[in-house]
Amino acid sequence: MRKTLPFAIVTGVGFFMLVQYFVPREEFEIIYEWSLDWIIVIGCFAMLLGLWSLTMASIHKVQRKTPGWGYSVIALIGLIFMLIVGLYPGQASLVKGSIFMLFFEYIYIPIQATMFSLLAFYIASAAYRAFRARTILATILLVSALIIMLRLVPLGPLSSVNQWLANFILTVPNMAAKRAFWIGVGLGATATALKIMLGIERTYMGRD
Amino acid sequence: MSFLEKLLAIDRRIIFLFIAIAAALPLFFTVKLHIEVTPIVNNVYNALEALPPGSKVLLSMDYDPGSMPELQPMAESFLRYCFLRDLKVIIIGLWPNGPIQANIALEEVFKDEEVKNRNPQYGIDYVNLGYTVGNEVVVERMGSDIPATFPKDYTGNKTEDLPLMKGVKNYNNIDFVYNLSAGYPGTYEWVIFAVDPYKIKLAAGNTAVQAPLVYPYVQSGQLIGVLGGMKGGAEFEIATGKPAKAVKYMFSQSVTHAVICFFILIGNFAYFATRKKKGS
Amino acid sequence: MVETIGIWIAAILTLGIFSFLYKDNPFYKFCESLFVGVSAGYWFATTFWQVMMPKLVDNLAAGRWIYIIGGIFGILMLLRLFPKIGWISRWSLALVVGTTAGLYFTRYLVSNGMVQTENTIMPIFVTGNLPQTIGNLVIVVGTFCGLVYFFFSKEHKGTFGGFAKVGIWFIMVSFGASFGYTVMSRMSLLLGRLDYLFGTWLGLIK
Amino acid sequence: MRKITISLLTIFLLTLFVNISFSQEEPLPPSEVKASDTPNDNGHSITVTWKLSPDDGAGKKNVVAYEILRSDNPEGEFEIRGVAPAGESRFDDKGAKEKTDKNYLPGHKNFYYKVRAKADKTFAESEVSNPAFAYGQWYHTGKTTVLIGVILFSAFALYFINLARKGKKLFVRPLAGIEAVDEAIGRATEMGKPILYIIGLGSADMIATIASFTILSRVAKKTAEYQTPILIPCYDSVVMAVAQETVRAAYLEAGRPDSYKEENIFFVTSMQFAYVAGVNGIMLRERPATNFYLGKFYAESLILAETGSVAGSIQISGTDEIAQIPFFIAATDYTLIGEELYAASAYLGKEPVLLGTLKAQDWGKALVIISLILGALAASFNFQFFLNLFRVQL
Repeated sequence: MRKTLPFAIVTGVGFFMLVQYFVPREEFEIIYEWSLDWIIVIGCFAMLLGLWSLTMASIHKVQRKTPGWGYSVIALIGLIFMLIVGLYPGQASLVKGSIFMLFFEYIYIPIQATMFSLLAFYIASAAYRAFRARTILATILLVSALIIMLRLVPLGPLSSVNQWLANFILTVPNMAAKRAFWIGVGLGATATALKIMLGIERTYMGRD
Repeated sequence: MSFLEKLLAIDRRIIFLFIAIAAALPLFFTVKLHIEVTPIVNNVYNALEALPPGSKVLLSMDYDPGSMPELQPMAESFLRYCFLRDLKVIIIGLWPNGPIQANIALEEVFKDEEVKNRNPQYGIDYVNLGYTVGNEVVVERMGSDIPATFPKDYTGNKTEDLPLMKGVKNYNNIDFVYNLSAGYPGTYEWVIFAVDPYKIKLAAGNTAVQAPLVYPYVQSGQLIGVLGGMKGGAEFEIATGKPAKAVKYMFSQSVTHAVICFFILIGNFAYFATRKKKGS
Repeated sequence: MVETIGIWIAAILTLGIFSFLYKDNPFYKFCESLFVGVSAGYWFATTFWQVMMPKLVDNLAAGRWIYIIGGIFGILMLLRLFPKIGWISRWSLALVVGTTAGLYFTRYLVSNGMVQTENTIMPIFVTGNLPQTIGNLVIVVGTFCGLVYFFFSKEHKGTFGGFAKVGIWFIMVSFGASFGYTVMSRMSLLLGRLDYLFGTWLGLIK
Repeated sequence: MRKITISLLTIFLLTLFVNISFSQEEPLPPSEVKASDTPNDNGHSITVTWKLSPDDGAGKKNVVAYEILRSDNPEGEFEIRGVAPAGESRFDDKGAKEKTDKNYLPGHKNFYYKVRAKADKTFAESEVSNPAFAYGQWYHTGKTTVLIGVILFSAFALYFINLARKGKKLFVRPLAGIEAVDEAIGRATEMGKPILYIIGLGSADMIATIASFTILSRVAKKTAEYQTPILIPCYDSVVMAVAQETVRAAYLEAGRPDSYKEENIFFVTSMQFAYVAGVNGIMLRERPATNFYLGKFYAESLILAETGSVAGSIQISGTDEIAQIPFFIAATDYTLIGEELYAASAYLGKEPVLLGTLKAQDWGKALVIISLILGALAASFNFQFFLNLFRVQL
């Protein structure tokens, strides 16, 4: 029960999914749609695990008064408040103008967008540190990135040459490398899927 | 530590400062930047110019607030162009947030004096049919029946009652489709499920990250043209003769790009200079 | 009124996150904790209404009892919280992983393996079009060398190693291009925030 | 009298004129309308084909579209099922499979079709088609190429797994990122600081995530031996559960089940940038000596990696998300590129069966290379037959 059944399930449903790819019949299609929905439902229940973990971790920090425990209180308040205003009014909480959506609009969205925009700074500092012509590979990376970035900088007569080069890089070597990468990933993923279905790859299931 | 060595180990906060200034300062200036309209954007403009006034264009808004800085100026410039040319706009969204973004863009466009004079009317000059679940299936279904796919508009009116939608049954009654896309579902789905089977005329605006992935469809002729990121948006604004947000932002873009390139170059200079010293 | 207060709060939080660029500080920590808590609550409530209700509750209410299977496996998943019977949750895990493994097997093989191969098959000689001929030739050679680079069971030596080396060069060109291309997207995000601060909040720019 | 004659004449002329200007000539109808079951489907679709109206693109050139009509009775009322653009001579009448759906098309029931050639204001209808019913198929003939691929690849894999099990030694080339793992763990131990392991934003069933679990299991075993704490902030609840299982098992295997701390593997939030904010905080406050980023990563990759590099940690990264690899290369010390991430589990485990599939992957690549070369030649000399082998019908 502990060991064999999970692997029997993995192999069973795995092969069913493989076979249904080749069988267009209605019966197969229906079971396929059901399984996808079941997985989504399982994910919904698993949310509770996450919520539990987050709450317990915060409570622990507060109880033990670990450094910065005050911030855990803030996180907890934010969480509980959003759960109340999000669940209690029913589905109406998702309508624009509700307290839930106001919090989303004026707290979540701006912080989210600002976190995202930090990338503008980090991309610059990462470029400065990493783009040094130390090795051939680093030089290639650097030159190709420079050519692409310079297409936005007015270079006078050189601009059209650079434009052409940037376009060439995007449509030719870039395309070739991406294809090789994708084909490799495709084969690697296929192999991993096969290993899972055969029960060879099983670390994700733990061991006892 | 010599100056060069200090330069190599520069505190990244100095770089941050430069980027912040380079991005913010140009926002306060109006500089006429020379922006060349590339053929891939010009194609879009020419195709639009060829439409007679009164043509019906479909605008599919397939993005959310995350891509707003890049795609919102494109939505605005397109809507402005359509209103001034008297093209009738039908707005839909494959992303739940798309129609909301469209409303924000409309609000912005109506502030424009020229547009105000034209006074576009809801239901006659433009409609917003909202969002429908189904991703690429929506694109496919519209091929046979648009009112059935979007039975009600964004505000709950019956689609069939809208004057603009009279006689609009499917893609045969649509003269041009414009798609603003930040990923899935987006341009790819429009090409596969609308251009290939129904031979619609399609142009697209994409985020800079997405754009290179759809360029091949321009070469193959399935796509009229693409606006790639903010630069594509700026080129379109220049082409239509109404420079707006994207053009304004392009100055900041140019300066920040130049700053990054400059830092990379002096970084390399310092690196080689210090290495030479150590070598000798 | 609500909007004005909202914009002020949003602007202050924006500054709080930006302050992290200088260094970690209590203001940032406050924003961070608030963000984590609010986002988790938002995520739970929206998923509950938009996924859990239609996929499970509505289906059951409509008499589609087959959906109870998803519910049962979902509850089994929660047994993890009880160490003694926690192992039962593996059944749910097995269902999830098994289903997707079966799906991915063909999906990756087709869309990554076969479709990409098909797209790369192109005529090397295009009569009367030298740039196209060169372009196609470089794509085919680049893809070939790139694939050689990803060989694991053969030592990268001699001619083979040479191909692999050219392969990684191609890959680096592509990575450099992606990097350079992304800069514009990321700057756009920053400009969006600055526009909010200077325009929407302070009204300094139009 | 004369007046009346003139009036009549005028009226006559007027009617004539009106007739000329308002009646349009009807196009000729399409012919040979045939209906048959749509192949390779679930059994709720019928394909209709016809011969174009002689006025479509030729003749009067006034056909703009075709309307396809259906009825279950050849004499009964027909309803419009769809439209095809002019020039098109085929239409799939796709119905829904659910009885409750408005668009339901029952299988195993006869239907009749008519096709209407539409001009601007008029139309012409074809004869009624033969009866046809829809039924589902047991095999999708368009997917034969895929089936061959699946069989071929599985055969390679099974052959090499078998070979490896028999004890044949298989060579694998070294990967810098993998060799650095031990060193990175060692460094954390020396410094007495924790290790941060980030599985990324993928769900537990994604291939990249599963590859990451396998690597995590080796890393956790080492940290158990060295008694170095390992922190795993998670983005997904299921991933958290699996990570806990994996690490617990690894500690058990290392003979130190008591050192396992479940609270070190915890959930942060399932929203991308909130998760990043949380992890940033952990990096700056716990100061881990080593950061692993292995799995599925999106735009957050660079924020994480840059923050980690400021904190001075050794960083090992790997993902199959091509758009993020450049940032990992720029900001971390070692990067596993795409397929290398999947291969890493085989490297670390050195288990023969895992190495066996690696060999199969290589053979797959060899096959692709051969097809590429043959395909390029075939395309250059226009051998359509060979090119069609790769066409996949979806």
